[in-house]
Amino acid sequence: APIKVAGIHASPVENAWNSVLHKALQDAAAEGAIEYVFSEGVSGTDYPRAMREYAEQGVRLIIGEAYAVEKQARDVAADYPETAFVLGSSGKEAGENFGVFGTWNHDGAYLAGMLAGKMTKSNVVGSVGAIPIPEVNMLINAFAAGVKAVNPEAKHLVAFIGTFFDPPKAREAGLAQIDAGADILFGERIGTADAAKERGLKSVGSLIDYTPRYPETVFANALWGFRPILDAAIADVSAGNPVGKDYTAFGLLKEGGSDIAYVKGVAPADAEAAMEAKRAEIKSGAFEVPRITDEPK
Amino acid sequence: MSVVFDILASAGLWAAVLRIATPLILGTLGALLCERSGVLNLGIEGIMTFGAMIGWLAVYNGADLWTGLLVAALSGGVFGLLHAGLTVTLGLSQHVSGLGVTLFASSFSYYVFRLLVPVAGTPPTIEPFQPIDVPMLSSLPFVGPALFTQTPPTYAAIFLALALAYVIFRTPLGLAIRMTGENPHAAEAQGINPMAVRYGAVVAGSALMGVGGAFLTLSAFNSFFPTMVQGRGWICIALVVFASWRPGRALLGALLFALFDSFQLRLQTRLSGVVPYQIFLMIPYLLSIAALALMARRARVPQALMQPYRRGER
Amino acid sequence: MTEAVLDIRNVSKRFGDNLANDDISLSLGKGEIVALLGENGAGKTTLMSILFGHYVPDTGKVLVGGRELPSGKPRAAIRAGIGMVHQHFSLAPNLTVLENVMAGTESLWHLRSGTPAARRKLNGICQRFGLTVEPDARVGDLSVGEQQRVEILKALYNDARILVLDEPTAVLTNLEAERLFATLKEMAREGLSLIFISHKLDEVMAAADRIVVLRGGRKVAERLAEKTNKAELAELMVGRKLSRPVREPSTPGEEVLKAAGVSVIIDGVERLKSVDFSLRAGEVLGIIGVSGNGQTTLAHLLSGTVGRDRGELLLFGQPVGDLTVDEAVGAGIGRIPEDRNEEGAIGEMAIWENAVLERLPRFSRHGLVDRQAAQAFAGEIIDAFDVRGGRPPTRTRLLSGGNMQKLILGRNLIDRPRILIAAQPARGLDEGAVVAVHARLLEARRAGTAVLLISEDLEEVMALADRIQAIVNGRLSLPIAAESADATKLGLMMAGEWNDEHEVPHAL
Amino acid sequence: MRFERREHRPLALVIATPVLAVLCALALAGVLIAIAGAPVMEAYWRILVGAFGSRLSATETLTRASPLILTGLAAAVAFRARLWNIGGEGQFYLGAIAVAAASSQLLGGLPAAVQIPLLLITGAAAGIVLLLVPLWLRLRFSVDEVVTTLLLNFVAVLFVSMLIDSVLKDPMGFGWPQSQPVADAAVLPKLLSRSRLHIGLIIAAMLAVLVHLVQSRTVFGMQARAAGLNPAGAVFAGVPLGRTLVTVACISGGLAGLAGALEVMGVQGYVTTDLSPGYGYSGIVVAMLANLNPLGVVLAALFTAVMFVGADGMSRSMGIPSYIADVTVALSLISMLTGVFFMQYRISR
Ligand SMILES: Nc1ncnc2c1ncn2[C@@H]1O[C@H](COP(=O)(O)OP(=O)(O)OP(=O)(O)O)[C@@H](O)[C@H]1O
Ligand SMILES: Nc1ncnc2c1ncn2[C@@H]1O[C@H](COP(=O)(O)OP(=O)(O)OP(=O)(O)O)[C@@H](O)[C@H]1O
Ligand SMILES: [Mg+2]
Ligand SMILES: [Mg+2]
Repeated sequence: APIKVAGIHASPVENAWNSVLHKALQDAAAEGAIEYVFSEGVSGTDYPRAMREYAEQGVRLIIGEAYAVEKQARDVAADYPETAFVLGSSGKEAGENFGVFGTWNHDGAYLAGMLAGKMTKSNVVGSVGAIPIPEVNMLINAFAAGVKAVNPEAKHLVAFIGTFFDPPKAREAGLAQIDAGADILFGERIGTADAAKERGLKSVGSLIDYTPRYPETVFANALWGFRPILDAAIADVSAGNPVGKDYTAFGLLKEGGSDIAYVKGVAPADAEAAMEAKRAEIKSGAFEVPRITDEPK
Repeated sequence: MSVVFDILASAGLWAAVLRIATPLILGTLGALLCERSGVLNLGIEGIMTFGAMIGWLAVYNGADLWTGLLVAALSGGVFGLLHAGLTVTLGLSQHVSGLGVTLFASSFSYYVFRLLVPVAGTPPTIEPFQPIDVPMLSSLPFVGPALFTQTPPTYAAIFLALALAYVIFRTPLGLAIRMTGENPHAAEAQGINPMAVRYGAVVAGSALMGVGGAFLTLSAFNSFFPTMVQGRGWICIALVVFASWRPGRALLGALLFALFDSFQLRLQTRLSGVVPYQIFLMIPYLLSIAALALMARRARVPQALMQPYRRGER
Repeated sequence: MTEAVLDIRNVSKRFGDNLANDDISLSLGKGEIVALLGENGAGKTTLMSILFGHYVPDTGKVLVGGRELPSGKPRAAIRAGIGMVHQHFSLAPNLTVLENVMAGTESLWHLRSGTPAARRKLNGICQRFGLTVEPDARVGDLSVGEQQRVEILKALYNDARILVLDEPTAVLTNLEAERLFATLKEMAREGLSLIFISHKLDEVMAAADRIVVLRGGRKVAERLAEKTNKAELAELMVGRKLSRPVREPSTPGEEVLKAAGVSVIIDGVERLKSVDFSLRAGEVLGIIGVSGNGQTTLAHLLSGTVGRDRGELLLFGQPVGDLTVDEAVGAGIGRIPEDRNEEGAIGEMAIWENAVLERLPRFSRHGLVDRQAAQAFAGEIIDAFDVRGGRPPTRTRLLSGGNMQKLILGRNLIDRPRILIAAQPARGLDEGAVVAVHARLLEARRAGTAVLLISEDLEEVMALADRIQAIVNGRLSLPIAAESADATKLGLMMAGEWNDEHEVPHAL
Repeated sequence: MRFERREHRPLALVIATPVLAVLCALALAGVLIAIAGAPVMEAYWRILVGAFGSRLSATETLTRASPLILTGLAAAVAFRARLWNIGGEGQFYLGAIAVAAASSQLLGGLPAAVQIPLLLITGAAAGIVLLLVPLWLRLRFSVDEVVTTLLLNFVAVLFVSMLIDSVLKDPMGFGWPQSQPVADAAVLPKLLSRSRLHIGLIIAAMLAVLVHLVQSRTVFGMQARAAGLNPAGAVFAGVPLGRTLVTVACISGGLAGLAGALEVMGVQGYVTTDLSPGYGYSGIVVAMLANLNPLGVVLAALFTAVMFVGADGMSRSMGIPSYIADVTVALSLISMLTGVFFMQYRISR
């Protein structure tokens, strides 16, 4: 029988990050690999209860995010050793049944930066993020590094909107950067691409593929895939292996977790070629994109 | 200093001010109308959320954009009716009822959205309002791009502010509303039905709030996200006070707040991390409190605000 | 009687168990002035509220000019030419006079207020009836008398042909009241018909053509003014013979309270200007004056709720600093505030709570309220002072004005205070209640209490006070003996005409 | 139609009203559940199970009720004196951040027996300070406090957000904006192991009784009520208005601050900006449901917690959108408020 998996989402599942998890889980369920139930918009206060409730219902694997409740989440896991927890976390795994994963799609961001660096005419690019937390910082820094790698002269602007959910505000932040000269925007937040679209400029998406949503605008995306992490976790649970480990690596480009998705022919051919070369290097392990979690300036 | 001047001198800033201000103008006018009749409507945050959801949903299901706004207005009116029923007919405590309406309207809109819109990644989009260039004016240097390249609801919001100012201060209806907010007993003695006036004002005000919310999904953005109203409703409550219950000043207040916000976004881009962004976000609240402290002595607060009116009770 | 412009037919109205109006019929002729008389709670306001459409009658109807008025619609009443000046003003203080007058007079759906035309019309009415007010003044800035005028203007502006005034003089000074009645008579000559409610028999006798008396919700009598007298009316109102008690001669005791050169400044305005008086045990000192001249401040000063800025206050011969309420009550000062609903009692609290609130130190131990003792105290007051309509746990709001006043008197007098500050103790009360209050004050005087009576009512002061001082614009006149006072002299004093020549310089 | 105040409330009515109100709310919620395609009767059963059906759900319900009791008391105390404190949310957060700051920066070394009481006082004090500002504005400039307390909520949360993003940021928090945790000695003892239920519940319940006694038995309680009902009358009766309101504000702000402190010390361990799912605002509704009666607040808080935790659990076991929990709570609050109204008033013609 498929194992029962619960997703607990602190945000509504529209949120790009959660939607990646949600989609992977839905797909897995559709394939019959798992049985999937979920809760969304679960506040920090309620999160541990949701974990406990699912655990008591006999759910075998709980997928979610520990960011706001790192300590309590580990307490819950200790109380329910029969249940496997694999949660997004910036921290470490704990015990046999508490595994973690990070969101490392910076490889794709770096590669997209390499395209953007060659495409910018104003020599200014911009990034719009939610709040300066490590994983957001890492992503934006990687994008900036990709830009600088091919175009050391380029200027990189950063803005944080102070919240995870305010697409209209992300759009305003994007417009502000365009007004400040940026002609390519990296949108860590949804809404950024709308600014680029409005001004007929190009934009880069993050986590999911935004190109279908903004066909003329988003030419590249730093994709993050959750499926490899999920599959690894499911495999461990089915095999009765402990899940108390760090699953982050499964999300790396090298492991097929993340990647760049881009529209061919938008960037100059030589830029695409250089980027593809770098991509191969990352895959082979010859190159590692720097992971800088300091707040980008 | 020159950075500040640079930013202020860019037309883009002023265009952003108008865009950011639009939902605030609409929400503030709505809250102001309610309060002028003596009813505090803390349901605004929830009503804006529902307006954003339902307006978008209507357009997503094939209605045109203006119909979307209309649907949002109607839904706002329905919640206004609920609030009026609780506060005007029953005379329940207005802030408690308002908080109840906010809790209900927002959670209800998420629930409805989740049932009706299957999620797959980011929510689906609609084709939102497009900016229109006002003929002639939009080609003026600086002023043109700054002020005359907005979407229609923005022009409508500004017009509504002026229209509401006119209605409140220049028409018999406005006088009836003001008198009901000052002293419903006096209004009744003049043959005005204070209950009806309050119902009307709360329903109409809430309709404006609904439209303010819908602006977010039909013009500022093109899909609905739960929690996307992000406290804009509360800002409106502050702005009403800041505006000392005058529509013209509400317009100015909303523009001023939007100026802070768009300035902040631009300043960050230039000098990131110099001032914590929270400071900028606090400013409108602190300014409103300061304005209250300065004005309260010349109290022009509607005197019957938050006082239930029951016929035949004194 | 000329043709009836108004016919109230068999109106009844019940509130809960209380039959407020019981089958009342009343008609009003063109140009006639009818006075409606009755005790507190007799149903006068209720009847007028039905006439004006605030209330829907249970049975009965109202006809104006022969046509039946739809019930419960103030708008219809206004249209039919009825204007009402309410017992409690209904004005919006933050709006201007013109706005208050205009509101509701135009169709709400007109796209523009006809302000210039309204201003012309209002000015015309002002001139015609000699009621001057500034149309653009904010109503909250006007004096009580001016606000009263605005109320009347509102009715006239609506082309009222029938004007109802509910206790219009309750808040007016004698002078203002006289002016008002002159205006009303002028209006009647112009063809307006008027109904006014009053507790003041003098006014009723002077102004009305016809007098209708209500008692317990029923119409008990109807008299032509020239065919009745005050004594008969008083008896009709309460259902038994009544006469106001009068002070008997006595010799005052030692001086218990003395003020020398006391000034009080509130919000930058000097409300009391160097006032002097002396109060002795067993006497009533009357302070008479037109309201707004500092009475309230004087009462507050002696009640311990405002401090003074200059001057000396001697209590039982000892100088006192800023008197607090606790000190005042502790020292045996009884206090009757001028507004019983605003200050005298807290309507939503129980009778027992109102009985002890100002003397909590006595009814508490270690910060805990001694409920038993407090309830017993309230019970004593209720019995001794004949407070009707409630027991100690009853909410005070349910008491009528007269009974509430008895409660306030009772809590102050039951312990035989040495000093009693009584501000407007009988204001707004019906004749029966007035008699009861006056009797209590005289009883206290007999028992040796020094009473400071602050009042606007000449008759009251002349009946009760041993000596009288007038207060005008914050200054106190020298006292005159009651024996040498008459209405003319007091009237002059209240207008500020007194002789300061032999004023002794302050000894202190 | 008009409403007439009931002077007497028959017992049957007092019992029937809340029952009817709950039924009404459940009926409405049932419609929404049915629309989601779930069997309604089973959903009702699941709400019960979710709220009381297991050790976990019962303890969770009580855990959620604890802060609601305190914020409810905070509102009830203030409203009774007609001090419209809508700022419970901000006071909650300030109490929380004060405790986190004090324990992590200053008092962390102290033994639990000393540290915990000190921290509780600190949390209360922070709440008090935040409420004294609008009170001062009211007493000094006659600024209406409804709006100022409401606005200060947002200022307080932003202030907390700023602190946990800078000086109080937890270096071990992996860069996430969260405060440094309270010291181990500051963690409140649990009432039951393997649960989140901590002694905060006992503290809250005891405070409810205490507040009840203060309000009904003491001179201060009577004066505070007088001040609320009729300030001019209270002044005339010798009630020191300013002092009374300041005391009321101290109790009210203190209770809300304490709620935040207990939540940090008993449940979360550190402060984030989503520490409170609107406890300050729910407290206002709880207080109104209880008709401002402190003992009623305990019941109303339990009721609110039962509805939320029950409906939340139901959504998970029935697989319907979890937003149904908030919808159910909102519906029951509105219908309960209406019910309480009809307990106090009757309809007459
Ligand atoms: N709104 C009301 N609800 C319930 N009872 C009322 C109401 N208004 C008046 N009453 C009752 O009707 C009776 C008549 O009240 P009304 O106000 O008409 O008296 P009144 O003659 O005007 O007295 P006063 O001289 O004191 O103004 C009162 O005794 C009271 O019990
Ligand atoms: N809204 C009401 N509901 C119930 N009873 C009322 C109401 N209004 C008035 N009453 C009752 O009507 C009676 C008379 O009240 P009223 O206020 O008219 O007294 P009053 O002597 O006129 O007072 P005042 O001297 O202040 O005018 C009292 O018994 C009072 O409790
Ligand atoms: Mg009356
Ligand atoms: Mg009266």
